[in-house]
Amino acid sequence: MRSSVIVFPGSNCDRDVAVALEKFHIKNQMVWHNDTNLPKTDLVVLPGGFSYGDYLRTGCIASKSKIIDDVIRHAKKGGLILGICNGFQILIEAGLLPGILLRNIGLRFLSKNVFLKVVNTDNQFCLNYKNKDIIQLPIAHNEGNFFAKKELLKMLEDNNLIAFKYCNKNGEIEENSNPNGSSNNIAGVISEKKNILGMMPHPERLIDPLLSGEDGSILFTSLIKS
Amino acid sequence: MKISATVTLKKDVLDPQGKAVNQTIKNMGFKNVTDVRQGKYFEIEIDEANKEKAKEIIEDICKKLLSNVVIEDYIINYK
Amino acid sequence: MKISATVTLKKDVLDPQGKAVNQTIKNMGFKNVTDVRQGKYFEIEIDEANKEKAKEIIEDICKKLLSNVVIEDYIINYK
Amino acid sequence: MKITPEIIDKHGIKPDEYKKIIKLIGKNPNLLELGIFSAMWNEHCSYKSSKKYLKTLPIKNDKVIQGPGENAGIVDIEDNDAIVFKIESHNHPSFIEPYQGAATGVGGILRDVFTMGARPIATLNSIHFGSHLHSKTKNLLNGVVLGIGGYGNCMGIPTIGGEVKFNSSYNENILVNAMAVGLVKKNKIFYSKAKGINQPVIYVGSKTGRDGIHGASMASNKFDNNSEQKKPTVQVGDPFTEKLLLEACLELMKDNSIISIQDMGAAGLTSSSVEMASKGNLGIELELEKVPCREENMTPYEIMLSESQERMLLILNSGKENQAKKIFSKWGLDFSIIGKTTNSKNLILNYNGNEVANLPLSSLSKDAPEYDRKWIKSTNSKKTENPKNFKSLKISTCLEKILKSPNNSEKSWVWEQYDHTVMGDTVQKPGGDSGVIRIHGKNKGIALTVDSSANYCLADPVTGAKQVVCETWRNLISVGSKPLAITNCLNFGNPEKDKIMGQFVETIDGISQACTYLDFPVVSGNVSFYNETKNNSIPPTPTIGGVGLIKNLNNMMTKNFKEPENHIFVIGKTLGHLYQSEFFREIMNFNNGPPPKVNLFNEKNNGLLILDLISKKLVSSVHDISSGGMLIALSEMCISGKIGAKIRIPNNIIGKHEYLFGEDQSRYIVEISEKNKKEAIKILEKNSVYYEVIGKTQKDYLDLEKEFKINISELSKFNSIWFKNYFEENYGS
Ligand SMILES: Nc1ncnc2c1ncn2[C@@H]1O[C@H](COP(=O)(O)OP(=O)(O)O)[C@@H](O)[C@H]1O
Ligand SMILES: [Mg+2]
Repeated sequence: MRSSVIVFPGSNCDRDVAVALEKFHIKNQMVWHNDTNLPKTDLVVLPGGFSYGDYLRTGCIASKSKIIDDVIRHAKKGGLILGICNGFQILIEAGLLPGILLRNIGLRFLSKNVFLKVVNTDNQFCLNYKNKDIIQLPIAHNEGNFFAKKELLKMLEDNNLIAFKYCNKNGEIEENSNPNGSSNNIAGVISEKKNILGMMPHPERLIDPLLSGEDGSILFTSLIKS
Repeated sequence: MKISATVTLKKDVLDPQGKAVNQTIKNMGFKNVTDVRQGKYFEIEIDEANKEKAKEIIEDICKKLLSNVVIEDYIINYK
Repeated sequence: MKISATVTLKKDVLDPQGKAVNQTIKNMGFKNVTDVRQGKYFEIEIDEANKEKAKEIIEDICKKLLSNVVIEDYIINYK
Repeated sequence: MKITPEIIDKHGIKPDEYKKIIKLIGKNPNLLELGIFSAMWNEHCSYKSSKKYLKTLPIKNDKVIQGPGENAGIVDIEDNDAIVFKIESHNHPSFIEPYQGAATGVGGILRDVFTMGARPIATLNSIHFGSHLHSKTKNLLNGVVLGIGGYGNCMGIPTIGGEVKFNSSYNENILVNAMAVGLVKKNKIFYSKAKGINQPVIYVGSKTGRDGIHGASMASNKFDNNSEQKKPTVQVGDPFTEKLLLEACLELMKDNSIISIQDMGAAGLTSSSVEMASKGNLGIELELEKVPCREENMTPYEIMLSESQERMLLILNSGKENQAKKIFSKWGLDFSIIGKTTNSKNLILNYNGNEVANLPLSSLSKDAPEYDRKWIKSTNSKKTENPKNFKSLKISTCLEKILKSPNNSEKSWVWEQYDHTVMGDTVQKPGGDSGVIRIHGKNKGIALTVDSSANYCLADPVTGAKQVVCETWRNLISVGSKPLAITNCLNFGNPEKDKIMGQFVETIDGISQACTYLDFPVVSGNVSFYNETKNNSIPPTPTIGGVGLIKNLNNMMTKNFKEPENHIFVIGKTLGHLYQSEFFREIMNFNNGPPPKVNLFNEKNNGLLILDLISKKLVSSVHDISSGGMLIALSEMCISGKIGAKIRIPNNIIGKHEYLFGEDQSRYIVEISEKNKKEAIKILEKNSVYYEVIGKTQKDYLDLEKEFKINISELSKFNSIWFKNYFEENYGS
């Protein structure tokens, strides 16, 4: 499997995710936002960070980058796209995923481990989560408050397009374990064709027992499962 | 020409910042403030003497960049 | 009564957001935009019929909360 | 323009200093030249009051690659890896504009680190505020934390440690000290010393604006006929540009284009150009109209004194300009050749073809004033007075009160606002005795901590300073690292007062003694004087940042209790020293008396022994005993491990309050399994280290025989509730 991590000015999890991809033997290339064409690739990753300093709206300026046209073409062809944190915000601004990410309800940046329920395992990113549907991953964001109007929420729920929801350690999806105010505790969504995943938590930060867990590894091993 | 634009969240979109500001204002003892919404304000310097043309350009910029039409409205103010 | 206020950075203060927005506008091909400054916009609903009184309250809130006078200016708009 | 005594005064230059200037340069300075002197000769840049004493600090051992005198200090961690680190203050700006002040403080210290070729891998901070009841405190705390997070998070560098303290003596003078740590290859370190004549001098980064043209700006305002607005003296940070600057600099550093590089920090273009040239014993000539400016009609005076952020000065090997320019334009940054090195040994500034300043560099650097200020010995608090009787106070009530106090509450409210896991190498998060960062791609790591003990230092600066160094050492030991070196930020009042100068002199003495004994050299630092308002000075507050090495991360240690039925040992002797303790302060409201004594022999002996136990895998958890004493330390181990403990207080002690809350130094609590007990005791006895076995871990309850039994989740609530409550009254603001 081949991947391309897009580097925007202000991306800062680009290296982290590249390390994770390579750890699971995915052949990765870094791609500069100003390039017009993606190299031959199966997976495009939009990494976390503060592209353009989060100025204007998070992900907005990056979504106007040159490379985005080709990322959209890749999406239309059914190619895989993973957006983590700022990458998720960019996907939304680029119109590849629905909804919007607002300021965290507490108006504070939040960096901590959260429990997540894997709601949909029927996509290339979550295949291996099947037997382990309550996982722990770190979040680190200021604007992760997923907001969707009623109709959209219903559409996402009805079509099973939600990948992860914030939950407590017993897997219960409740208000107290919603760190940022997201509608229906949504932490990650997938596109209708299930080839695009956007998520606020950082799987690439938990791929090593030394870092107190490996729940992130499962996402990467899912990717290479054929 | 200097033109300004304000971008605000649509009515039915949650505004966490405005809400928090409102709460703080109340805590500070200003009891009669009942609602606050927070938006963005832009002052744009444009090198275009024709007012109509300038207006068109700014409209375009508001639509394509400064606001996200899904959740935001914009207003352009000509001085 | 609805009153709005805009808070902007003082003239000589660096405005990183405005700078980035300006650059993006240029990159998008709008060549005649020469400068952008970004500020904050507040729409405040206040339960006070007396215009002068409302004005005073909003002034106070602007000074104490909405702006930091060291680096920012504010303007109150009465509709 | 005529230079009047008033203008000289507004530039902070004393009359005799002005005479010295004329003598050194053989002419009357013009306004620009005066401005340059004012920047270079002020306390902040010249260290004129502190130099004499800083020279006495121990700064070397076989691990030190670079000591004080460069942008940051460097220590060797083997395998061609080295760690670059420094701490710096941003106190005054943070009081005026907490968000921007703190943010630019972080930005500045990061530049000090990456200017040496290092990729920053962690930041820490020590922040001191006034009483939590003071009207400004909440807003300042909120703004400072948002600012530190705002900058560090955007840069993508984990903030993995720090401290937050409250004391009314900081009501009008908060402290914001930021530390940055970077990783560099030993053979790819960059320095600021210029070399070679006719080499191009390059300006890169953000444009120059009228930011932070300090006191001097008032003076210049006067001359401005159409002085419309008061010029801002607070800089606004742009972490996004700094991130680009970081990446661009590191990219350029991959080859050998750069001769020397220096960030523009305090006194901007002035101090950076002067430092580079004078270190290289060369001259430098700049064409100021080539400096990229943000505002129109900026004067040479403003250009030279601006403190705009996110800028760097480079000297390149001539011929490398184009290639370098390509890199900076790729990252969207300004790049301008603004001058060259010369053999004149002068600083020459031209503006549109006219010479506007010409000064011998030596007059700005090596001939700058150096004072031997008057000082008096501190009158150390004696054990004369005693607080009211406390023997009847219930231990459980005291424990609860201390755990709930602002100073002893756990600080996750703060550090959860800092991204502490970005870069994927954080192996020990904030909340432990030290943060630990893995060296990328390897199985070794570094431990990092910052500490201060202003209460002790005020009561007795020498002992207090020794204690802070020892506490840093202990925090590094507790996570299983070998302490390597420190950086220090010395926050004091007005050095022109003999009492304050005395505190400074004695603090340096204390740091020196401890660092010398522990072979724990000082490799970088910063002095911040004049932290006083209306004659109220802050207490002497040396902040120490320490770095330790863990060669094998499998041996890293944590403080959380691991499992029930293990033995709990206290290493080091408990004498029950309560003066200056949290117990006296929080419970008795009593602030007099001397701080606990520091015995450097015990400190070293106990510390090295703990390291030995850790490396032999004989202990399951380790925590040093510091402010609050043994019972607080125990509670913290229970809370973080979600495991209880059953403790028996020995009979033969002075008093249980003294025993449980005393702050005697050089002590640790360790958890040892039944299986390892014998072996551990053998080692302890062989090294004649004092120890006591005080009980065992157990499930769910902290149980102090004959006193109380409390559920760990309740204990945990006590400890975490304060920040939440403090901010909930004012939710989200
Ligand atoms: N308290 C101190 N102990 C040791 N070295 C110090 C101390 N204060 C300053 N220094 C050293 O003096 C030099 C100049 O410091 P400073 O002016 O703060 O650096 P910068 O110019 O990077 O801001 C640095 O090398 C610093 O490490
Ligand atoms: Mg420096």
